[in-house]
Amino acid sequence: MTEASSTPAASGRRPSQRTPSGPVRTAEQIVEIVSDSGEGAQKAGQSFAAICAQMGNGIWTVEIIPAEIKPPARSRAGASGIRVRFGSDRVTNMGDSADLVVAFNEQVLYGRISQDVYDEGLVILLENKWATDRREVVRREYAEALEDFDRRGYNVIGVPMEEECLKLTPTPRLGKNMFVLGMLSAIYTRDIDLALNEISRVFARKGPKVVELNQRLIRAGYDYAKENIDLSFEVLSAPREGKQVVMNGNQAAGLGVMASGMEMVAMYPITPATSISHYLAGVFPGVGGCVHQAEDEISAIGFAIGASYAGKTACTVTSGPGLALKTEFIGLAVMAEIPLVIILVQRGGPSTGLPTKVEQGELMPAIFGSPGDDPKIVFAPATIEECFHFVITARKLAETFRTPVVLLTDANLATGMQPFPRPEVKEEWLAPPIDQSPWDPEVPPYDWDEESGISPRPIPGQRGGEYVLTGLAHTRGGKVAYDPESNQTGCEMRSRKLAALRRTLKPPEVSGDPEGDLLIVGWGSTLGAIDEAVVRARSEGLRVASIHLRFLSPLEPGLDDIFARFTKVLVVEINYSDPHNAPYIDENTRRFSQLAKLIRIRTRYDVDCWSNVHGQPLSPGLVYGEIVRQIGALKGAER
Amino acid sequence: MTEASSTPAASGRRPSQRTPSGPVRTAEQIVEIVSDSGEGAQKAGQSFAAICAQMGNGIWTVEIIPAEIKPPARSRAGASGIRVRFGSDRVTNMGDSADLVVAFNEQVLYGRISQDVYDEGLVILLENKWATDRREVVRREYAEALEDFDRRGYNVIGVPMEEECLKLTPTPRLGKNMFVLGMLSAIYTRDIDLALNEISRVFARKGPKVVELNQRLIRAGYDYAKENIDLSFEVLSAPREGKQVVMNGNQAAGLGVMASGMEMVAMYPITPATSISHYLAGVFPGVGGCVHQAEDEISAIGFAIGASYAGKTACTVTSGPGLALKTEFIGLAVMAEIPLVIILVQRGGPSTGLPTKVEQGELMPAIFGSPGDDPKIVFAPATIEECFHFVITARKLAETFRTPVVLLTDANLATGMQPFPRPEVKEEWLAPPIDQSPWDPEVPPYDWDEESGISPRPIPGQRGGEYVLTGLAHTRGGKVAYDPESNQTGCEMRSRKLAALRRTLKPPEVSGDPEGDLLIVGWGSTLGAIDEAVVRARSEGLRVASIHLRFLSPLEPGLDDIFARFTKVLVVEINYSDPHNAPYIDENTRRFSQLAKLIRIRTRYDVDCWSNVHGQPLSPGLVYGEIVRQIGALKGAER
Amino acid sequence: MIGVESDWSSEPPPRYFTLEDYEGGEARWCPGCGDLAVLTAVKRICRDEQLPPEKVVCVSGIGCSSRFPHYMKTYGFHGLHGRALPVACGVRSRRPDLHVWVATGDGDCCSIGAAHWIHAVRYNMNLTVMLFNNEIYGLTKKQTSPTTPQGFATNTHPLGAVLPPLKPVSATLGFTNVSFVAQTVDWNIAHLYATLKKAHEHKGLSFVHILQRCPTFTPGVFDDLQSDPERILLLEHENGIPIDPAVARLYPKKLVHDPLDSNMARILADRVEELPLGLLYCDPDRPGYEEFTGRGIGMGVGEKLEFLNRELDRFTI
Amino acid sequence: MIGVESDWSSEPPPRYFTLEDYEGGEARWCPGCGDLAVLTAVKRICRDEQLPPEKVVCVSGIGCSSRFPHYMKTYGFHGLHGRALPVACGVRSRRPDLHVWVATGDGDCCSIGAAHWIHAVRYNMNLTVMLFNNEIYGLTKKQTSPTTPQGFATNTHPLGAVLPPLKPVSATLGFTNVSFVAQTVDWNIAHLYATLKKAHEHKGLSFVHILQRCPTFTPGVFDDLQSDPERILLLEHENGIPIDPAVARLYPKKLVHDPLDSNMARILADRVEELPLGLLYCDPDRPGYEEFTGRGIGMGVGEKLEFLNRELDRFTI
Ligand SMILES: Cc1ncc(C[n+]2csc(CCOP(=O)(O)OP(=O)(O)O)c2C)c(N)n1
Ligand SMILES: Cc1ncc(C[n+]2csc(CCOP(=O)(O)OP(=O)(O)O)c2C)c(N)n1
Ligand code: SF4
Ligand code: SF4
Ligand SMILES: [Mg+2]
Ligand SMILES: [Mg+2]
Repeated sequence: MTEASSTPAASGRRPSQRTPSGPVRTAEQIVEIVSDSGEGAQKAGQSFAAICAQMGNGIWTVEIIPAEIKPPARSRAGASGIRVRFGSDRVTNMGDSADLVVAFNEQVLYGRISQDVYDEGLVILLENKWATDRREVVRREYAEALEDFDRRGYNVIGVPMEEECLKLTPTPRLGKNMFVLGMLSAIYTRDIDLALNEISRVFARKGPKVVELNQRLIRAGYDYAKENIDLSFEVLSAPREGKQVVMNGNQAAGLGVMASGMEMVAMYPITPATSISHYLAGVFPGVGGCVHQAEDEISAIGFAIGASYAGKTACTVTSGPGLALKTEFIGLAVMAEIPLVIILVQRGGPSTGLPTKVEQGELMPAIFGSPGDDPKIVFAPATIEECFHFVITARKLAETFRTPVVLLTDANLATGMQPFPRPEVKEEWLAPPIDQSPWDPEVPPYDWDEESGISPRPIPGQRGGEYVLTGLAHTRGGKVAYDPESNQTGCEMRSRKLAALRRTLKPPEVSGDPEGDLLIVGWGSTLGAIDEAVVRARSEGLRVASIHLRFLSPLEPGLDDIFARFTKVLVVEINYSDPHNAPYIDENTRRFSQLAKLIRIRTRYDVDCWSNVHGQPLSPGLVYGEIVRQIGALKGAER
Repeated sequence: MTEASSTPAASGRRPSQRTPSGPVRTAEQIVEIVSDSGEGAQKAGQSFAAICAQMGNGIWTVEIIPAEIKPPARSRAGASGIRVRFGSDRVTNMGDSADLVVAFNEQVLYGRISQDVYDEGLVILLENKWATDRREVVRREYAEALEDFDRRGYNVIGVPMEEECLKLTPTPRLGKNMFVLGMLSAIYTRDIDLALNEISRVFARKGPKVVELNQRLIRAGYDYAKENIDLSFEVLSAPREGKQVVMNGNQAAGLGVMASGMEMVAMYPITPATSISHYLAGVFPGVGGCVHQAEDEISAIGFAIGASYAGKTACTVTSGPGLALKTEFIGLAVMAEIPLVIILVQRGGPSTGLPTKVEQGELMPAIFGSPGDDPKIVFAPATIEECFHFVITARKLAETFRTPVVLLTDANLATGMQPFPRPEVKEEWLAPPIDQSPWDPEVPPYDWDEESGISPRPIPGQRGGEYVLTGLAHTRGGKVAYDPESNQTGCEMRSRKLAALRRTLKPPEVSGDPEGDLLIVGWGSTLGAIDEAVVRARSEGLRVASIHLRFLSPLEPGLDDIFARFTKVLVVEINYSDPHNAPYIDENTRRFSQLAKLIRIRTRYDVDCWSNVHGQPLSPGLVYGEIVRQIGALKGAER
Repeated sequence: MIGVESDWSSEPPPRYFTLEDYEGGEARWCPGCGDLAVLTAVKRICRDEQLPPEKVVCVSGIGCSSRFPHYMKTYGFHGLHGRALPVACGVRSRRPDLHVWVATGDGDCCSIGAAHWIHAVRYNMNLTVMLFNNEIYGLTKKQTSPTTPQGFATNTHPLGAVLPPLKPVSATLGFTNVSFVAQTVDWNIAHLYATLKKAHEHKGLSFVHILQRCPTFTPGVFDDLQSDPERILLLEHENGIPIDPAVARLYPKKLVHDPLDSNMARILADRVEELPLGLLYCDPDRPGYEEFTGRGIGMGVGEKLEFLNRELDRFTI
Repeated sequence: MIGVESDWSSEPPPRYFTLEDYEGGEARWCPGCGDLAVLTAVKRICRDEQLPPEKVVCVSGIGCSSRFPHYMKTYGFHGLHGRALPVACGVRSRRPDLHVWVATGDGDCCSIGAAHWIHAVRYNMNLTVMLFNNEIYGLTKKQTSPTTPQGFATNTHPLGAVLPPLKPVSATLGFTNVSFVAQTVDWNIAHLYATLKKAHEHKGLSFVHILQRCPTFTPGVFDDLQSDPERILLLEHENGIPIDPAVARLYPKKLVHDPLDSNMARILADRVEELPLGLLYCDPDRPGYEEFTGRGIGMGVGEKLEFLNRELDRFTI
């Protein structure tokens, strides 16, 4: 990742220079499309991102999702849309403030402004029909907003989107998004044919008429922008090796499920995990698999456990509240050593919390949620690509270690889109048919290896292997036992599996200075933002580095050694920690963020933490700011 | 507790001296009655303990519970009964090996032998009818056992219990236990009238005929022992101030519920919590309260939360698997700030585990189980007396801090009986009728105090206070809000309550050397065993002390200062930690016990831990052994 | 009807509540969503019955329909998915003075909350339970619900729901101690109002199955019921839902059905050709669990202290 | 009946199974506990049907009755309280070759597991579900179950259970897609055997309600049913449970009942004067969910790889 240090994208405000005779060349751009819900902003943005990716740019998308299904029109809480960050180099996160926003009305912009994602200099392409709306209140709101935007230093360019679309369709509300796609294609000198193709692919099922209309709308937008908007940028692309795919994290996880050879996903709908099953519901039969929507989360994991017990290692997908309900069954799976994959797409908590927003708040409950000792494997992908590959690993770990494996992704990875090298599917990933050959009756059902705690398992249908799985304390022979030694032995054997797995893990790679003032420790979806911030800080001479953990249980080895090389260790994550300066809060009372707790248990290093529960993906700018602040404090500067 | 150091009870093997003309005077005795289940051993033992308490002795009882409802007769797994430890001084735990056992058959003794609770020198009063059983196999088993017991150094005294009882009743199986009570009364020079009274009280409801028969059985046993058994002990009692009550922890908690003014306990049956509700079901109406048995644990806590929301702060009682199911609702109660008392009687885990046995394995899930940040109050009584008083505190804390409060007891406290000063019930404990006076509509439903996070709450019926409670992120005004600041603020306010509470807590008291080599840190039901072990070790010159934590969340203050005064800090608890010497386990991989984790998070002290998952209450002897080993290791002796 | 509840402190001047007194936050359902009609009906009933807003509690789970409490200016409890009923029962357990309305969706009640559904019906506490059946998971965007028509394509079953839909009314009629089961539709406002009013008046748990339109995710599933009056069977009885003349005119098919006839109720509930509208079953004499949970509510402190001391004496040595 | 299952590898010499081949650990129920009779019946059916022990899976929850799997020498899954049915459905989902027996108690099935009960019945997967109804919580020692008779004193209701008992058969008959509901008693071994055998043969979820004696905690609750043959109504039909002549002699009251008649089934189930014994309802043609969950089980690796590559192509830029 260190190459990134030489790219301009990494150094904060992106320099751009207008070539005398053409578009401004720039290393990257952050574009948003924001509308009322149901106006298709997301679709337009996804297509735009796909086109950028096809042209060889790095991309990252973030969906802007309102809480209601159909919030009232022109409401701040109703902002619906998408952010697309694209650049010459690989793009790994949502970036900081946007460069350009296309807005279908002025009110939804306030929804975004309250999230603090816009800065002075922002360009806004704004539907201007509101200026002449027949409702006085609307006209006034619009006028007031324009004044306010001006004060904020935004450059507003009014665009008669609806008026233009009306020339082609009587229902412009449904076509505007394509018009916008056309405009953006023009402004960012995209290949219009790519746009037209993309759209014919997307609407293929709706028939040629629909495709044609949408293509005409794209062209209209394209032409309009060329003629009327004096903005033109070029984001060159770096040459790229091999084939790439582009998808979001939930699609990647869904593909991973299929490629892992699992045949059963049992789930209960819950945002932001559900779209994994939406995706799978359509395609899973293609590999002979099945999505079971259960009556609740408890039943879903029970069903998956039943299938796993019967030899068909299964998967369940959920998020916070669902995890809470699965707690008891997860304990059973640990105790009775049932392989199982749990994909946990974290969302904002506690309780129903912020259902559509991001948080990394399910780490502690995933590891420590079940009563009694419940050692299980917990790991977390940090990129879209890892969302795919880690599922395959999860299945393998689950079966090798005969245990549930929790994969922690989050709302940011779930909906973020990014290109990555097209995976080469391996036949060995697809598990062979389950073993039904006779089992040596002399071998007990829990034939624990003394060193690793690992044991093979009999599968129903295997003659000679008949045993009764139970969640009660049991012996090596699978028999219920209440004596002190049996329970102690069982607990030790299950715990030993984590130590055995840990031995196979490598210490995390240090990204940035091999030693220095500050080490940032992160996990999960924050990888891109942290890396970018570190690169930027280093380019300014700060001695900072980062490590990014994948395995959380067991925790990756080698942390002490790495920590020892830095003056200070700072955990950065998206979950709650007490701020330093609050009333009654001091170093003795401060409640730490979740990874910080884990690390303190393991290393007793005095790690500090910096986190928030804003429900937003981390931006590199925020992390950069904290790096500067922390190193400043270390250097004795103002705190 | 330091006075205990001067009593012989605290110094391990108890000295006893036979006065020339009478019973042997001894500071304490450990007696067990062991039988097949259904033979009434527990009832006899409880009565015996009550009599001892009435005579001014300190007592502690431990129930011996088989896993099956009615295990087969004469089976090792079927051992059912009770241990009674009684002494001149206060008795705080089950002690080490027994002094005398009354056994209804020889097989059940093996159930106890496997738990490692007997030593050489044990006296066994054994039903001897098996010697002449008509089944050859029984006769052989009996003879073999006698030989074996002899090899083990036990002194067996055969007693024709059934034969003697047959003289009085045609169903001796139901009367033997009273005969045993009589024998024990004789051997331990108990006041026979106390026994007769106790039994007439216990059987009062069954009518005078039953009482009379049982009294005759007691007399028969008494007379038999006087004539035939050459054992006579006297356990003098220390003078005691004021009235005392004697009960087990679940009864104490149930009484606490009533005395706290709570009117509703919603529960679902689960061992070992259920007996709280059994007790309450009978008496709760006496204070106008109600036990609601719900259809499951989720519904139980939901019901309690509904009652709490409506102003009647309620309680739910459960154990491990039930806690797992309540996880989601606990998160809601934290998020929406609903006062609620959760009594968690911990049992052996993980999963269904060891349902009737003790473990302190629900600490981490109680604190960290719910997704997102869920600061709640968690504290643990360490004595039967505290089981009573802490419930009253719990209700108060729940309402003051507007939050769920978890009270962690365990299977050891649940069934252990101990005398303590009769509480003086205070009118102020019984909450006043709920406030239904108008609410100032200007005051929002979450009017957080900036310093403490505390806010008053409107209760349905209060005019002007109408608000909608929600588990979604919300503002001070109770309105759903998805913006970054609202969620951050809500989380901070809820977290602040813990810091505010912590300020009111005192550092734990150090029991033993104020500074020295080893500090033991414990919590919950292990208090008595740890204290006794420390006293014994100190009496042998070891520089050891202990602290015993009540508040786990927030953790009690002042730990660093105390730790600094000792060379080593060792957490002792009953839950899982990796043993030091297992394959692949080293200081980097070792998984710590639960309180050790909490302390490492808080203090980063290199605390060691010593724990097991034997499902047994800690014995002072085991703790003592570990103290010796640890201090030996510190002194460079063999490890 | 203006009146003062006996448990409401009668302060002068007597309060008169208008619809506005029950207006909570602006309703945020999709245009055309049937939830709005139910909200309006409940507000009207509160007004017509002059229920003091502070004495009304709306309890819900999670779902589009469960946003209901936010739009009332009364007390409300927007809890967990599937768990409206336990909370509502708990609220009533010691507060017989509160009027409790429960809003629950077909997923909320019949899927994740199904155990509570059975048992709350059996507890028969005084609640008005409104099952908003839009035959889909609305809030999470179109997954199959237990009541989704077989073959209807959803995001989790793109080739169509696999199983025949669960019938909430048929199932409820099989639960022990059921005391009130009615069926109505969001689009007939008069019938909806009359049904909910009757339900509110019923002492015990009144279960009202409301067919609720979701134009966003199940557009058209009720089209034939809306367009063809022959598909509706209007239940009439003196103990049934009072029928507005306009409603009577609208639906030609009518049946006199005695709500005490549970057997006929089940036959009607299973009917596929027509949808029976009205009160299928009502037994006002079923035992209510509040009799049990509410005992001793008013007990005085003195009595409690005395009992506690007696109880402690029992343990005293 | 000796036979080789088509999915069982036919290795020579053919195996013949005796009762001992199904004998698991020594049963640890109380003397006189009705669970033992059911265990014996199931073992006999396995033997008579010559089910290879490795192809049999007994799934249970937690409770006395849920110890069932431990006493069979087959595969077994003694899981969580209330959760036998989800696990059993999962086992069947991709393993149509396994014979799955489910043992569940009245608390396990009708209280904590009630949501799964409704939905498993609707999924109608090929399971034999045995509800052991002893009208009490046995394992945890005498707490009220939903089926405890009203007024019966338990440890949680020392003054007697408060509510009328839930009727498992009546409720089940109201669940959508129910395909087999029978009722029998532990003390009539012939009828018990015949009922479980019929249930095992049924393709789909067969729900067998077994009145089960618990001499320890509910002694006597079935006394009148045991002592007074007039309290039993024996259901007869050519599609019903085959009736042993001895059983026929025992019970004078008989009724010819067509198991396809769901309406009559519900009337019978509600009957209080007599207990209907036999097959109340059976529709062999209800759709089974395994049709859906089992699709593609045998798909080859090549086909899968090809599909995966096609799918990746769709995302390739
Ligand atoms: C424990 C839990 N599981 C899942 C969800 C996600 N969820 C929210 S609402 C809902 C279903 C809503 O459907 P329904 O109950 O029919 O209500 P509707 O939206 O249709 O009114 C689901 C699955 C959740 N919030 N909590
Ligand atoms: C989640 C959970 N809650 C409660 C329990 C305790 N528990 C075990 S069995 C049981 C009830 C048993 O009654 P039933 O299902 O009727 O079976 P029976 O023992 O009567 O055969 C209960 C409440 C548990 N093991 N797990
Ligand atoms: S999605 Fe359906 S149920 Fe939800 S608000 Fe919109 S129309 Fe109503
Ligand atoms: S308690 Fe009852 S159900 Fe349980 S084993 Fe004993 S007799 Fe059987
Ligand atoms: Mg719905
Ligand atoms: Mg039972």
